[in-house]
Amino acid sequence: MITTYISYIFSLLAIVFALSTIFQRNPVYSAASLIVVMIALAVNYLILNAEFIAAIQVIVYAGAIMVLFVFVVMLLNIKEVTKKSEQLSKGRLFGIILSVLFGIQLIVVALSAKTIITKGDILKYAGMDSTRIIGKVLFSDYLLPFEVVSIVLIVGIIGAVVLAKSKE
Amino acid sequence: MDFQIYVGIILFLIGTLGFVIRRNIIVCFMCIELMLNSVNLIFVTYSHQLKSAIGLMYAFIIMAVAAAEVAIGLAIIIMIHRLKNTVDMDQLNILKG
Amino acid sequence: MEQIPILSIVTFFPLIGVIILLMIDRENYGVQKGIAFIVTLINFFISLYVLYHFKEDTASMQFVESYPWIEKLGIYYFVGIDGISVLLFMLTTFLCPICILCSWTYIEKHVREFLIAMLFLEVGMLGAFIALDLFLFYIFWELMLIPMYFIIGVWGGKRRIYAAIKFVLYTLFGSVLMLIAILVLYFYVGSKTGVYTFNLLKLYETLAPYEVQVWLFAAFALSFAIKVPMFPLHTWLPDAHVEAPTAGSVILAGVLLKMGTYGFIRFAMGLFPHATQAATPLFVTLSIIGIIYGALVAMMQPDVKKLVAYSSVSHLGAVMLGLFSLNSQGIEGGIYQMLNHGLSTGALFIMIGMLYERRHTRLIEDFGGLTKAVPIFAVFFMIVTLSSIGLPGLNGFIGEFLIFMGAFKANKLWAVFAASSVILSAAYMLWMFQRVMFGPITKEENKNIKDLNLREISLMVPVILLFFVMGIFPNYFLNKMHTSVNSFIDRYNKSIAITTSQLEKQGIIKGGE
Amino acid sequence: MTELNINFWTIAPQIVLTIFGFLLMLIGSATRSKNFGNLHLIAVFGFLLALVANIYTMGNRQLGFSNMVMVDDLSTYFNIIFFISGIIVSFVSEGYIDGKIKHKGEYYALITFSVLGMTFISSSLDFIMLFLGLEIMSFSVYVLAGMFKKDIRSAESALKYFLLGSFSTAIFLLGIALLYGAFGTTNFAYMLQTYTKYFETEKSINLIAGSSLVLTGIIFKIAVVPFHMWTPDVYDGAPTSVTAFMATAVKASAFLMLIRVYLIGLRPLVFDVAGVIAILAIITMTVGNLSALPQKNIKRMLAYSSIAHAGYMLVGFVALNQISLSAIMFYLFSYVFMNVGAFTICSLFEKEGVGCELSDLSGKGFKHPFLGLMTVIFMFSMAGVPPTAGFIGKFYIFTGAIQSGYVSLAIIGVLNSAISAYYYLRVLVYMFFKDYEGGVSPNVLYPSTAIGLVLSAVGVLALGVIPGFLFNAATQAFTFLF
Amino acid sequence: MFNYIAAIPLFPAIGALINGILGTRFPKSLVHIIALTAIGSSFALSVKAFFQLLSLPPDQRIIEVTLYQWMASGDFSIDVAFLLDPLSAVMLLVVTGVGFLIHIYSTGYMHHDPSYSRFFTYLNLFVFAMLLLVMGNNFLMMFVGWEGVGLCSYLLIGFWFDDHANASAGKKAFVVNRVGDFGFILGMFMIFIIFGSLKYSDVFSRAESLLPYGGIMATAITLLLFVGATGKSAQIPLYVWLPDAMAGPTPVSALIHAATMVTAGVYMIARCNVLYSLAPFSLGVVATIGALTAIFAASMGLVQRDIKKVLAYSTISQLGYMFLGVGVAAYSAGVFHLMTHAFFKALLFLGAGSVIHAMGGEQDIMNMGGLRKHIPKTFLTFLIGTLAIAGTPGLAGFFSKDEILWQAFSSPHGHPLLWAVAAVAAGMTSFYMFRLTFLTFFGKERMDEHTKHHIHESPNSMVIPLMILAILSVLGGYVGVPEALGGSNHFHHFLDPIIKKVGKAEPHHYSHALEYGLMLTSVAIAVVGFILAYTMYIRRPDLPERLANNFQGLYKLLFNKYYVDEIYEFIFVKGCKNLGTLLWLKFDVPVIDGIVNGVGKVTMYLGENVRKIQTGYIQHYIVGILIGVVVVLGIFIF
Repeated sequence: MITTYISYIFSLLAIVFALSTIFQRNPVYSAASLIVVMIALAVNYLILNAEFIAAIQVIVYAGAIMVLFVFVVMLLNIKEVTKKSEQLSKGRLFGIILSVLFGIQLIVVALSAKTIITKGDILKYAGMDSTRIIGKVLFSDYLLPFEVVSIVLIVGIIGAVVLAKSKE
Repeated sequence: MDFQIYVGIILFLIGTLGFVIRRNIIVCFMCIELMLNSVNLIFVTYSHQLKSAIGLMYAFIIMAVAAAEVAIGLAIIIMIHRLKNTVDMDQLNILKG
Repeated sequence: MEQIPILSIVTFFPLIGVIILLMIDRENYGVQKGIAFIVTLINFFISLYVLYHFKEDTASMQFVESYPWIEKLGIYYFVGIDGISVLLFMLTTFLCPICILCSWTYIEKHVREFLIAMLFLEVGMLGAFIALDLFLFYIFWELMLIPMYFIIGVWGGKRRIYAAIKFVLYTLFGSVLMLIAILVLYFYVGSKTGVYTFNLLKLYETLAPYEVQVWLFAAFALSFAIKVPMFPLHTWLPDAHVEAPTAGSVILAGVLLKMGTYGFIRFAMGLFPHATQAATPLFVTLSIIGIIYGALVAMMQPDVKKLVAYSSVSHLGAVMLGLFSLNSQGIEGGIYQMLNHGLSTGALFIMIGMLYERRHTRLIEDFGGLTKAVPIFAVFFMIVTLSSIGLPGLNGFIGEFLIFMGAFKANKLWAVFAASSVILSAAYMLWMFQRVMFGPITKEENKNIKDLNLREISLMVPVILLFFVMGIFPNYFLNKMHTSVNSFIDRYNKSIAITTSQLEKQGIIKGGE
Repeated sequence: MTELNINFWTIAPQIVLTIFGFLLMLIGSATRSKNFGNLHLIAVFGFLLALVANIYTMGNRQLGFSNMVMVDDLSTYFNIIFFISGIIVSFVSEGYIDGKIKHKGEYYALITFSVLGMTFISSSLDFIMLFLGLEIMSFSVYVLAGMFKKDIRSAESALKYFLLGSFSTAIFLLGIALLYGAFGTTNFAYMLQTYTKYFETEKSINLIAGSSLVLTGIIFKIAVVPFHMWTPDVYDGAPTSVTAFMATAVKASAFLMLIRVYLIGLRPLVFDVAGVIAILAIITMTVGNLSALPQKNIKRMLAYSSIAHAGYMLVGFVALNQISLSAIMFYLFSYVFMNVGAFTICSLFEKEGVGCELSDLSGKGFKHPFLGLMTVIFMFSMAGVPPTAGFIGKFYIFTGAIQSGYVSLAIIGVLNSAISAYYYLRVLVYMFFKDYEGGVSPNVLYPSTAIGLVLSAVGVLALGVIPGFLFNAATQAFTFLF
Repeated sequence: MFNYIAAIPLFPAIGALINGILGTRFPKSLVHIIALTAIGSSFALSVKAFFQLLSLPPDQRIIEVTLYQWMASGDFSIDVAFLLDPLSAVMLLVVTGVGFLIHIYSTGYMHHDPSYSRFFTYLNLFVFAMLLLVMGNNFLMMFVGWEGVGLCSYLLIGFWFDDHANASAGKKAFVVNRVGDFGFILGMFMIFIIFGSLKYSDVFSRAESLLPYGGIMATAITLLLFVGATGKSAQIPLYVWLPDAMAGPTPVSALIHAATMVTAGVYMIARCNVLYSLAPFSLGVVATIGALTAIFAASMGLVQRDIKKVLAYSTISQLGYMFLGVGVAAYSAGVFHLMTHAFFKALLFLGAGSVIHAMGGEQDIMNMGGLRKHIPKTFLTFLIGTLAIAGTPGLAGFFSKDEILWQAFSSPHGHPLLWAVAAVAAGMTSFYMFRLTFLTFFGKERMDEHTKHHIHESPNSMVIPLMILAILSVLGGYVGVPEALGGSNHFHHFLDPIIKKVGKAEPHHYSHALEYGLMLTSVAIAVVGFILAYTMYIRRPDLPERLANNFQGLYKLLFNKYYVDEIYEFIFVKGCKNLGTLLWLKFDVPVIDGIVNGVGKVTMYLGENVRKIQTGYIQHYIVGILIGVVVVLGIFIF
């Protein structure tokens, strides 16, 4: 039961900091809030028996990716722009309404969704913990995606190099 | 049904909302990360619920992809900043009409 | 017996000219023109083979060629010719060398490109007349647009761009709907018979029910009516004619407009007899309005070319009236009038072009008393004018007479209204002629314009001769049509009988009254 | 499933492309200072090899990598589209990017990787592969769009594409997540089985919501209205050769996704989807055409027109019969030729940083007859006038639509195509009808660009005159559905 | 086998062809040799044909020559074929005979004209067309000739096209004729619908069985054909072109607008006598129109000042007589008058031409006077013509006119009122013809000195035809001396075979005494006319002016031809032009083309607005995507 409460707490934390992310004036604070969200999610992953995911969530996401964000924010020395134009705020208002509508739809979906299948393939790996399972699956059924991810990363690297390189 | 699904959806919604209201490109980009995270949460939750490993695979791969995405995205932002000295989205409307 | 694919040879022969032209030095205009002329002339002579070997006693398609093209959809390269199309086919091959001759000096820039466009145009036009596969027909039908678009747009007058775009878009709007109708018919017939085909002759055999026919007919008719052009879809024509260079106008009036009327008889009316019957009042009304309206508007035009353009509206209205009379006089008269209009209006445009080359104006008020300065021109112009107003002994009369007779047979009132065009056409043409050619020479520039040179005379003479031949010995031409037209009418009547009985069965029409 | 089911033949073209991608990067960086001018040939060679490999795998349906990939006629034919697009784009790129982009090796590598991503999409039998292929392709194109680093338009284009693309990817992923929740799997084959097992009577809302979110992700790539708004800006700002690539190969892959997802994985839902797409198709082609009408910038005009073309192709999807689906494939094929050609023409007349205005073309048609002729061919093909591939493509599409009884859709389609004729022909108006006023002469026509143009033109005309073989092949590819 | 009859029209055609193509290169003598040979041969052959016909028994006097099938379509077919029967033989003789004389005359009259060859081309062409008209064996051939003569008339009226007035007159003639042709062609169609053929023999032989007497079809056919006749023969309401047609060279006026072409309508009605006899109502219309035209035109002729105009109105008036004749079913009387009229009216016109020639182109009779001393031969022949037309007993005009008057009175279709109108018209004729003669040849010489100095008698080539015609005008009547005057009326008997007696109306039987009485009355009226003219123009030359002043309104009305031209101009010409302008500028351009262009503009406008959505702001695009997502999702889940 305690896990449930922890889960609640961290979920709430995630939501609060998510809101903080989008409402912070300073991008650095936003980034920091996002890190909190990610860590809170990592806790949830733990509770959902996904230890490995929780780990890389912290390492890759909260660690590497967000650091990159903060680094760029600092590098560019970005300050929040305050100027506002009338036309845009109308557009934004419309956008807000729409995203709320979208959210309502999603929540309706989630509320009325019924999970029919309860016996997934995980049963094949009965007794293993999730990390092992991930390892098993990743190098059997998900071998090709796993390899292909490397190409995604290569493309990312090329992109970063090509675009961000300032002097030829 | 695990409640984390709702959390995921709310986070996704917040990401969307953030993208809509913020003009700072980097913050918007963060919102996208937030959305990806929320999707990850949903995947993991479903994986837990369905006793299926596939959700975990997705979470894993999405993270990798997100990393690449961040690399490219930040590079583009740097490029923009270098050319325009701003990260305000509203300043970027040369292309229109 | 394996016969030579003469129709394809004639149709695609101009492409040889295109290839030769592409290999020639860009600046060598004389040789280019010569080649184009010779190619089209040879093509005309080759096409005489078709005329010579054409059998008058059969209504079936002749010189048929059929090769699978897109078998999956039942599309064939299927061509053939019958009494309805053979003369139009010949008209095309006849007019093309003349057009090239008449643009000998008119076209000053991009000569080679112009000639290539003309040759392509010939391919498109010939193809459209021989195509018996709906898809193939549509291809050629659209194919004609491209060179014509360029001919108007590149070598045209001041408002050429507007005119060219208007021409293409207007035509395109009509034809795309026809494409849909073709497809609907294709699937309808396919689902009925199990044979999916675009073969016109096969499609003739299966009649769609009345409700389907009406829509399909509407789509076909819209497309063709724009091309004809029927009132009130005619406004592209004056613009296109006025702006097009002489050869363009000649081809436009001579052949392209005939595509519309030809399309009506071959496709719209042939495929959808019952809808034709139902639509007859509408089309006849529009034709008659067109006849009178075109004439009245033509009368007041300040620009000779525009005048002739509106007169085309009037003439083509008569053709349509003939076709919709749906008796042999009307239809044969209609076809005959297509030829006449092609020749006489074509000749009018040629002559106006000659004037334009000399004076760089087409406004009637800029002329006057030209007969004194250019007597030979005057004679030709007079004959052409007379042919256009349907003087007996010249070609125009035969067509008009048969049309009015056919119309009279169908409904007396139609003929009464339509025949009023004999008065109006005389009025506007002769008035124009008077203002251009008669009276004192008021403008200094008109005094010294040159009379026709040998080239111009030699290009007019065959046309003029043909006027007389067609006026005095029309039977030679009419004989070629009889069997086909009669079989068309037979089929039409039979189909009407069939569909009527079907409808009676369904209780849509009450029979026995 | 303990035994690994690995079938390397199923990813043979991908392997070739990966190798060539790296090779291009290596050679590119090695020769950067020497301004090596034949990288595009290497790329072309790579694509040709991949094409050979692809054709080699043609034939029976093959599964590989634990049902992650499936190679069938559909995928191989679509791969051919991608490769041809890659080849022609590579040909025409060299002249365009020469001197403007230093990272030529990366440029070609990215195109290669992008095509690689597409090939993964085409042979994917699992959402994960689809997603990865999509991301490889998208990331490459994001970068390619921003390759003109000095050009703010290029940068803006890249940013817009990137942000909006990522946003839609997120939605796409959410959709996959929901589907996963419904099915417990993301493999198309298993999804079908599960569906017949559980959802035949009552569709789960997860399933429906997931499929619609996936749909939005896909039609974002297709640029369906209202998801189209990135298209004109991105196409306009990106380097023109990249735009050509985006408008053809990327669009083709998006259609492929649509077909793959909704005709295999979510097949039972396809009729619902088609109903929605019918409406979207109408809006898409109309908005695309209407917006293209007043454009003065050719590139932008072509961008809008590509939206309209997507609308026509969607009609083919709506009709959902063998003819109409084959028609989509045929259309995409012909679209590769004519659109790459058109964008290349545009690139040749482009002024740096401004793009290609209609007025720049005044009288150029006769001044530069080769380009003029090419423009004529491409524009008429785009407008759908015979005897070009564009016409045949539209013909097939509408044939299919009518076969399924969507006459009104077909009518709207053809009327739209008539509207579109206006702006296509306006290009010719400027090129041929206006008088030559001097002005900027076109950029140097590299031999490779000329080859690319000729290839495109030949493709357009060949498909226009003898469309049968390709159409037969296309129908062949869809036989599995019927 | 080629029959020589077919050669009759062919000769002029060949003549026209040769002169037309090569005439400008030929010397003038060669030109007229060709033209004269052509028409001369025609004339010779016509005479031969006439005698061949005479040699046959009366009921077999029909020779048909078919050349080839002209056109065929469905159940319609028509041949190019010629018919020689008494009626066409008479017409042949008149056309080729008078035509030949006028050709000769023209060699003198047109000698100085630069367009000499053109003139003869047209003349030959005209004869060709006229011969087709009279020789065709079917309605269509007649129509071909009908239109052909119209064309030649057009060309010849506008012969001196330098002046717009001439060209306009030609155009007017053609267009007005076309109005008539419009009726004619419809009449033909109706005939075809009923008879299935346009051949005379088919139509006339079956007319009685297919058309009920007095039925609507017969009436419609005949009235429609009569519309054609009113155009060609210048009857009310389509007579307006003929006075203007005087713009052409005078020989043309003589040949076309007096002797031959304008009588085509009479010929046509005579030819279709069976049909007309079946339609008594139409006959009534024809007769009434004829009588009205006769008096109406005559009244206009009273005050004209142009020598040719007077003759033109006289022609109209005389044509009215002819129609009156045929309108009371006295077909042979009509044709008889046609023939005699051809002689004396040709004579008068040629005489007038001679006067004009002598006066150097002056046509206003107020500027003439006293010419009899200068050009005596012309004067003499002109006087004979005047006497003939005025109906002086013993001359040609007397017999034919009186026959018509008598028939108008006595025929079953006649009416005393018709007779009275015609008799008054005869008086007017007498008046204005003598007025003309007196003003031209008598009294003071009112021309200026320069003209006077140049007055000379015309060359022989002009005078000889005058003389021949004068002789014919004197003697021509004797072929048809009525029985009442002791003649045997050869002419009527000759024409009898072609005139079928149909209908129920029995002819009244009047005594010869009544006939004499009427004859005397009409002569008396003519004499009154003469005396009036003599009084006014010889004895009291100031009288006309005073009269004109006293009755200014009437005078002006007459002088301006009842303003009919103006009314027509206003209603038809202006009406058409205004309608045309209206349709063009107020309908075609703004409405029809406006809609077309409007569609384009609206589309463009939509495009301009749709593209405004594309603001360039990323967040707007996101909104777009969100709209899409929400809508798609909404559609699916609800």
